[in-house]
Amino acid sequence: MASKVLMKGNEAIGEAAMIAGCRHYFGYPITPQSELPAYLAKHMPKRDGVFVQAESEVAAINMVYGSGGTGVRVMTSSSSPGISLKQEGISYIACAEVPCLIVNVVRGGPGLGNIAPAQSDYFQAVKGGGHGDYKLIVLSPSSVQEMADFTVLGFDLADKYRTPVMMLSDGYLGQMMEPVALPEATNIKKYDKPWATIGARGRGQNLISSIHLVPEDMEKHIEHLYKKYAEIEKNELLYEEYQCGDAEYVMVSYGITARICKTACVMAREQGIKLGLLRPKTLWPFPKMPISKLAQSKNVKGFISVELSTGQMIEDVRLAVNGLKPVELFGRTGGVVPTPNEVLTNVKRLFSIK
Amino acid sequence: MASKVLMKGNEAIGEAAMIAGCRHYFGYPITPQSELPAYLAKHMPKRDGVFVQAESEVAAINMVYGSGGTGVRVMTSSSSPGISLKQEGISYIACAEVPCLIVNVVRGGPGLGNIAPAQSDYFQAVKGGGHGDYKLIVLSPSSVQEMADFTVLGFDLADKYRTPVMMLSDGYLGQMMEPVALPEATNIKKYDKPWATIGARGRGQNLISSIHLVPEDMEKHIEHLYKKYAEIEKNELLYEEYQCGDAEYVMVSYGITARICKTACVMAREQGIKLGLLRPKTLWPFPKMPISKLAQSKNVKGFISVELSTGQMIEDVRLAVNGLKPVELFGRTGGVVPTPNEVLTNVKRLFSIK
Amino acid sequence: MKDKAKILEEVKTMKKVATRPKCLSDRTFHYCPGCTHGVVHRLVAETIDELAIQEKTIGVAPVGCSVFAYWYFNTDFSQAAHGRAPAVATGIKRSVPGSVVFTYQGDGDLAAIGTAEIIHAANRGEKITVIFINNAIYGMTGGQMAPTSLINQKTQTSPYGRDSETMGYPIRVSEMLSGFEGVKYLSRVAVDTPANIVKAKAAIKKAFQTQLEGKGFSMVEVLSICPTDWGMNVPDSKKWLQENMIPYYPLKEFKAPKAEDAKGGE
Amino acid sequence: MKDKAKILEEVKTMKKVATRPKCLSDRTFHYCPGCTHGVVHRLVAETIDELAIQEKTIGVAPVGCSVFAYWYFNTDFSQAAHGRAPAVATGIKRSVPGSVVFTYQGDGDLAAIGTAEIIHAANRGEKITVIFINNAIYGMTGGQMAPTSLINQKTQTSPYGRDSETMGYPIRVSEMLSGFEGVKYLSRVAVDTPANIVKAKAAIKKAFQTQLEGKGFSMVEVLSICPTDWGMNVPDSKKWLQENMIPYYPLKEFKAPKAEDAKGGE
Amino acid sequence: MGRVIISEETCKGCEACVLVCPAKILKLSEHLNESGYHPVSCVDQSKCTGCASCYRVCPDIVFEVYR
Amino acid sequence: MGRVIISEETCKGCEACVLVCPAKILKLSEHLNESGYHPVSCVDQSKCTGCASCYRVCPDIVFEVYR
Amino acid sequence: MSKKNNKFPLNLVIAGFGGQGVLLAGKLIAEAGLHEGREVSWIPSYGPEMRGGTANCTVILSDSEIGSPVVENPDVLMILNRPSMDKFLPSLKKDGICIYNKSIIEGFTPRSDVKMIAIPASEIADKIGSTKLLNMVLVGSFMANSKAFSEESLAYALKKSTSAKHQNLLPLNEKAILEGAKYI
Amino acid sequence: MSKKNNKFPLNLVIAGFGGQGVLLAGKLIAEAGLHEGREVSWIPSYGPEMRGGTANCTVILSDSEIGSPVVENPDVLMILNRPSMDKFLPSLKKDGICIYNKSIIEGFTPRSDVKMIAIPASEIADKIGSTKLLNMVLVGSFMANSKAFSEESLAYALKKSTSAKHQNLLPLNEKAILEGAKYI
Ligand SMILES: Cc1ncc(C[n+]2csc(CCOP(=O)(O)OP(=O)(O)O)c2C)c(N)n1
Ligand SMILES: Cc1ncc(C[n+]2csc(CCOP(=O)(O)OP(=O)(O)O)c2C)c(N)n1
Ligand code: SF4
Ligand code: SF4
Ligand code: SF4
Ligand code: SF4
Repeated sequence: MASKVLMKGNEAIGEAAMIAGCRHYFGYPITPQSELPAYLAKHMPKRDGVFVQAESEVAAINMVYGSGGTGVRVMTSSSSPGISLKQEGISYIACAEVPCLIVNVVRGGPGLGNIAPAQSDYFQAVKGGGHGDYKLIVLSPSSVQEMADFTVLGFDLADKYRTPVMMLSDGYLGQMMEPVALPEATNIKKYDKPWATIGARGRGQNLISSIHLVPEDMEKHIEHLYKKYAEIEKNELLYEEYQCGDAEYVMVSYGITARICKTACVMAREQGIKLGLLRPKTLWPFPKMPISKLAQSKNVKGFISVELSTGQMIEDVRLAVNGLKPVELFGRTGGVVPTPNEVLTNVKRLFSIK
Repeated sequence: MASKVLMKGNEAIGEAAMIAGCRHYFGYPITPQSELPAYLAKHMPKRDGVFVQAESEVAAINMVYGSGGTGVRVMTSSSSPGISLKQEGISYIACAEVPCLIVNVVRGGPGLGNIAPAQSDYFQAVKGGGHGDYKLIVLSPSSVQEMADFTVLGFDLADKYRTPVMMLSDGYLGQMMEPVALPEATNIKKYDKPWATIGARGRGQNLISSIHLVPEDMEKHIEHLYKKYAEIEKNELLYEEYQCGDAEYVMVSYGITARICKTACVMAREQGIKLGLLRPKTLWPFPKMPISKLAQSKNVKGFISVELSTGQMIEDVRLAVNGLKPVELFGRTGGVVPTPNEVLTNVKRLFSIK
Repeated sequence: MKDKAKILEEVKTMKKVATRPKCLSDRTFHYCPGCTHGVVHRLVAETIDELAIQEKTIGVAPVGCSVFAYWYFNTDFSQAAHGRAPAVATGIKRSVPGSVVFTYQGDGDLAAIGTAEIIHAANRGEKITVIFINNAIYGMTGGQMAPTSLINQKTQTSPYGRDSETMGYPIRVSEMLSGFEGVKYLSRVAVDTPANIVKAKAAIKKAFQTQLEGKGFSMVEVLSICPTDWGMNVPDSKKWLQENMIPYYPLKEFKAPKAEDAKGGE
Repeated sequence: MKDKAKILEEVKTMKKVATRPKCLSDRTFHYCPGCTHGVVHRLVAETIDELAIQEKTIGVAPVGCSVFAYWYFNTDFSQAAHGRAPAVATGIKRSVPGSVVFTYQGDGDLAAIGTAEIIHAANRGEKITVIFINNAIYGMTGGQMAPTSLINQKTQTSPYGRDSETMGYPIRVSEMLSGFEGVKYLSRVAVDTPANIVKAKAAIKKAFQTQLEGKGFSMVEVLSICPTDWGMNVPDSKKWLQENMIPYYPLKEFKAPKAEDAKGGE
Repeated sequence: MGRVIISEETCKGCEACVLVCPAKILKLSEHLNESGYHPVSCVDQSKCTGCASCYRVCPDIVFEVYR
Repeated sequence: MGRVIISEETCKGCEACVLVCPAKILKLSEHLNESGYHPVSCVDQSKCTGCASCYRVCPDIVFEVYR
Repeated sequence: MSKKNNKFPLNLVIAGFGGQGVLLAGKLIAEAGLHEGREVSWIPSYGPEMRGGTANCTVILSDSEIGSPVVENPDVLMILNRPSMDKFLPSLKKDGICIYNKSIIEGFTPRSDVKMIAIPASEIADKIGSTKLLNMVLVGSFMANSKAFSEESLAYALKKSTSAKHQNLLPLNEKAILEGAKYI
Repeated sequence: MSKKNNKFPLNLVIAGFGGQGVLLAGKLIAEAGLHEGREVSWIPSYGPEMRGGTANCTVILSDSEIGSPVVENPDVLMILNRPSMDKFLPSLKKDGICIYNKSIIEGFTPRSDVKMIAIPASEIADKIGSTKLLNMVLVGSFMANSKAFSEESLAYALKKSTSAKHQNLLPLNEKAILEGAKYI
């Protein structure tokens, strides 16, 4: 194991991206992700990479569309308002099957909001903030280590399925420092991309496009996409269960919040409360079956979705639980982050646990 | 009753908007909604109104933000890719509580897709395509008449709650012609807007803003928004039940698709199948309770969400049914519109009805 | 029929002086009768043939009547979002530096929604070639006002004519871009007459050559007609172009590598 | 303390020649030490006072260090999305034609993400006034390269200095906008010295007057310093502005209503 | 001395070529092609100069010109 | 003949005024204000010309100038 | 309100190239139907190109609320070009009517279980004065065959749909309609 | 790996104006902790303005996996200005330590159930050569009071966090640390 280095989450993404072979970044400044472009602006040139500060988020995502279409590993990053601006481009990218990594270091919204950590872009990432029928693979790291690991994973999944991947992080994970064991460059997979638009070079035309004028053709293409999505759901689900074995109450929580919940779990056990945590690492695909299984278990009396929003992921939890057990929400929003104690207190309140 | 005129849906919106007192339109051309700006470009000047073709959808939605902030009735319209571009602006507008009407004449997506009718922007409209915690009131007309009526309703709700309203239409409704009884100008309500930024005129500063730097302040503001949303859910739900009284199978369907389902209902009855239809007229608030009630009824054996997508509204149907009865999907996508016969055939297939 | 056979016999001994460029597919253009998109397609294709760059060219067409350009050009292609072709082209060129990348954009596309993208690609001196079709209107969406529509021009969204007081003035894009140092070739041409078409071809070729030589950004603005949305027949359209567009949008070579070496452009 | 009392006594018989404008609130600016946003705020406020338009003025501040401008100006305000102030101002002005609307935008805001909005507002001749703070950097987000950053300038995103080959050239916004007919007043000033500040004030006043007279679009580009993100103290910052920015961005009145009547601008 | 080969089915009858032919030998036909247009035809090939003006202005590459 | 009233607590010690005062009577104080800056002070009001240069360059409107 | 019953709902599809007046023909029929107090709906479908592409529209005339404005098997077809014939003829209801422009539609296999009405519409239109009148010829035939509305209602619809400055063309249009009405 | 046990997890909040070096102080402590093999986390929080606003960070040093990086009741506070004192002092754990810069913090009510360590840090820093060394003085005191890591580890962290061209400033920094370490 390589020795650990103390890094900010944003920087860990940058370093891991380069290790994963990414040499193309297109982005536009916004807090709280600015350390990522700053890191890449500094290090890309040393590795013959391309760092372009685009004129806007809209331009950046369309540069990614062009670049990813040539088969190189490419990424962009932004934070909430900037990600909203990218929605048209993301919809195009999903439709045209351009592999790429899109990082959202989520901040408090709606509107300009603030620069504190939030998880209120869940719907946008998971249900589709852009128009039309499509899905993104959505990865949710919960430590600086995972910021690095999921970056590598993201590029891999993007190439494997020819699909855009979003990393849904937040202001805390982006800005905090923790020790990281950087991924090994030798473990990086490479993929053939015979579809890339790099000049025809004697073969027939390659085309990156999202127009299908005849509805039946469009439907066929969407069916193709959804077959791929079904594969991804089957193969790529990631989640972690913590103290769920005998749990009477299960929190579902991701990202920075899951860490707070973990501490709350420990505190709960000290008080004799059987509290567990299910942490999705992939938000799409969502751990529907694992939650459904827990819902069917006799121990479990109820679920609590703990999120930094007014309640977004809770809909997916409810869909998974499907009425078998009560599902409650503990959410803080607008950039407010609860303490472990506050989480526990609210779990107890919601289920009248003494 | 005024005599009916044959109009396109897009034109009906335009005429109704002017009747509702709207004198400000900011938009950018896109098929299949172009008849609306063309209509307004022609008629606004005659009524001393302002028609501005903006340089882009992004500019248009921000003009709406400025204009609506002054208290005038203002609207914009676009179609799927253009609505994606407006997501940042919509999030700002929701946060800053700017009343306005946003029309999405949905077309086949994702990507550039095509210009045929679709309902695949449901998630974007109802869950929030923009960043952060917010809601839009989402109206779903199902005839040219309702295109007119819901335009008036939309302006009213926007002013009443100081909130953006989206009309989620589709390529068929926008382009089709039907006879319309235009709304009466005398029935239009007016609202005081002491918060409008029209120059201080001796009072203190008015401010239209969406920044709340301190997370606790932001959270308080979001709570304020959600209290308002709760009011809206209580007061403004609209839906129609058709042959649901004794129905064994209930289709949930909106917009143009609901009309096709209605014909399918009639055909079903002819075959002795007790098929009913629940048609949401407001997609947010969603008719959760009515569906839940039907789910609890002994007659009802199952639900079918019929939509022009790979399945978006079905999640809200499932959340309402909450596991009590099976919920199936019949969806066509990419601009393909099913015939009534096809709907019926698939309902029978999904529930093995002979 | 007999005639045809005779001619086919006669030409066997003659030299073919003009025929479909190799770089174009056999597909019939979907454009309206008389629409000059077809002419410009042909000029670009001839250029690609003559420079022998078909195998390393990647075209980028955003939305507009020419969104299906990829049906016609036998090169790799990327279909871009409305207005964003210069950004997409930037992404491509930065990833495949040895390639030749061109965008093919309408005036609604380039001068309205895509304003920021064209300006910044030009300013960065991206080594791409932009073919900019100025037909003073939005074609594909059925004839709305473009930033380049002339004063008093009637369109779907300026039914009483473009009024400078509320809708502003027609934007002279080439003049606006000529000030940027990253722009190395820039020319405005028209495709109304055979003579102008010959000049247009020369300009397009110079633009591609500028890219091939790695100099910087190159663009050709092509004054074009849209008979359908102008509501005129083809002869009238050409006359309208000559009498109204050319006076406001003078034909001119704004910048060329040679001149630039000497003086830094105009 | 004793001193202070004495002075307070002495000034009772004197004339107050310079004091906080009425249009500004009492709140202390949140800007960094030496940041000239404060100076420009004051100049705008003085102008509003002198023209007696406080009660009909609506300010628009997009994101940037000055996003909280509404804390300071005792006028109605709208806080706009990044880059979109000219669109927001258009919406306001078209809805309240009798009002005075100004935007206050940084160079990242106006010259990058907001390129299309500023160009089209200018071209439409929107009757608004734009205060454009050119400090050659993104301030609020911690010092990234702006379109106006100078060649070789080191920033967070050009750590080895701005390289024209890959990042393009600093954009001269006023020069670019001066060609638009809708633009009626346009000037570039600096706020480095008392003399230049006096000139800046005059320009800002003319810009507002242009709007009041209903002539069209007006803008003042203000060369400013950002000591924090430039990583310099205030004296060095002013020197840097004088030695590097002014030569590239010459101070100049590009357009003024009078001149325009005679000759149509420069 | 020239000859033109006209691909009737691709012609959209826009008259651009008719307008510019210096020999004035191009005319729209009476009959319609499959797309419903009156296609152009050359009424006197012997007068063709092979100048290729028709080829140049034709948006649909209807002509092949020989000299 | 002038006088300046300095609002110490709003001063951020940027020295802009010190730089431009023609009478050279402005200096940063030794002590810190509540915001942690060394505020400017006028060391000799009798030399003040009342030119208001300090007022002009001060971003924080620390000065009131009398004449 | 004249109710000619059992003819309704009457579902019609009109198809041809863009620019042939397909959409206007449908609109006239819908207006005429509305004038007689019917529920009507008109729904277009066309490609992105303004001309040269295909365009079609569906018109429903009904005595009761119209559910689906989309029709699988129309009662009547009005076909203006060859590709549309290939595309729509198979969908026509048994015993339905297919009115078509035989001037440019040739070489297809007609159906024997429907009524095929071949009209040299382009020629007729040219003769009256303009190829553009083609659609009116077919509308005339539709009126005569379907008896869905009276001549007066159609005349009213035509007048209403014609802009002030083109009112002088009304007689030519009416002539074309009457010529077409001869084909039953 | 030296484990000084039961001291850990140690939760620290550092707060002051932006520009006072709050974040760097925290980073040094985290690096020093990492150097001794601890799990560490560092999390900042600041306003939009670069200077003049408030900035604070939370550092955790622990012997096991760190769950929540957010801390409600820190074990140690390091306070650089008056507003931060008002904001954070109430949150300090009973028997915790509050190290603060008394040079500019006056007139607040100290708590009696915690250890208050008042340091004339600005003066000390000025004396050593630069007001900027203020944060180092406090870090020194933290080291001495918490015994969370050795002097060597801190020196290592300092060296690692100092860019090549500022290595010459190391001695001054170390001096400030040692001065601060006198306050226990
Ligand atoms: C985001 C977005 N907005 C609007 C449209 C609709 N649209 C398609 S093409 C076009 C403009 C066409 O005009 P122009 O660029 O001048 O090209 P032309 O068709 O005239 O060749 C528009 C507005 C779209 N496809 N996407
Ligand atoms: C859509 C969006 N993108 C990015 C940002 C982040 N952002 C805030 S201000 C700013 C630029 C600030 O620079 P400038 O406009 O030059 O103003 P200054 O701060 O220098 O006064 C940026 C990129 C944002 N808030 N919204
Ligand atoms: S609409 Fe205009 S630009 Fe488009 S193909 Fe037709 S004539 Fe050409
Ligand atoms: S080549 Fe010249 S002369 Fe011959 S047909 Fe064409 S235009 Fe006429
Ligand atoms: S008014 Fe002039 S002389 Fe007096 S302190 Fe200010 S700058 Fe100095
Ligand atoms: S210019 Fe203002 S803030 Fe700066 S030192 Fe002088 S008084 Fe203080």
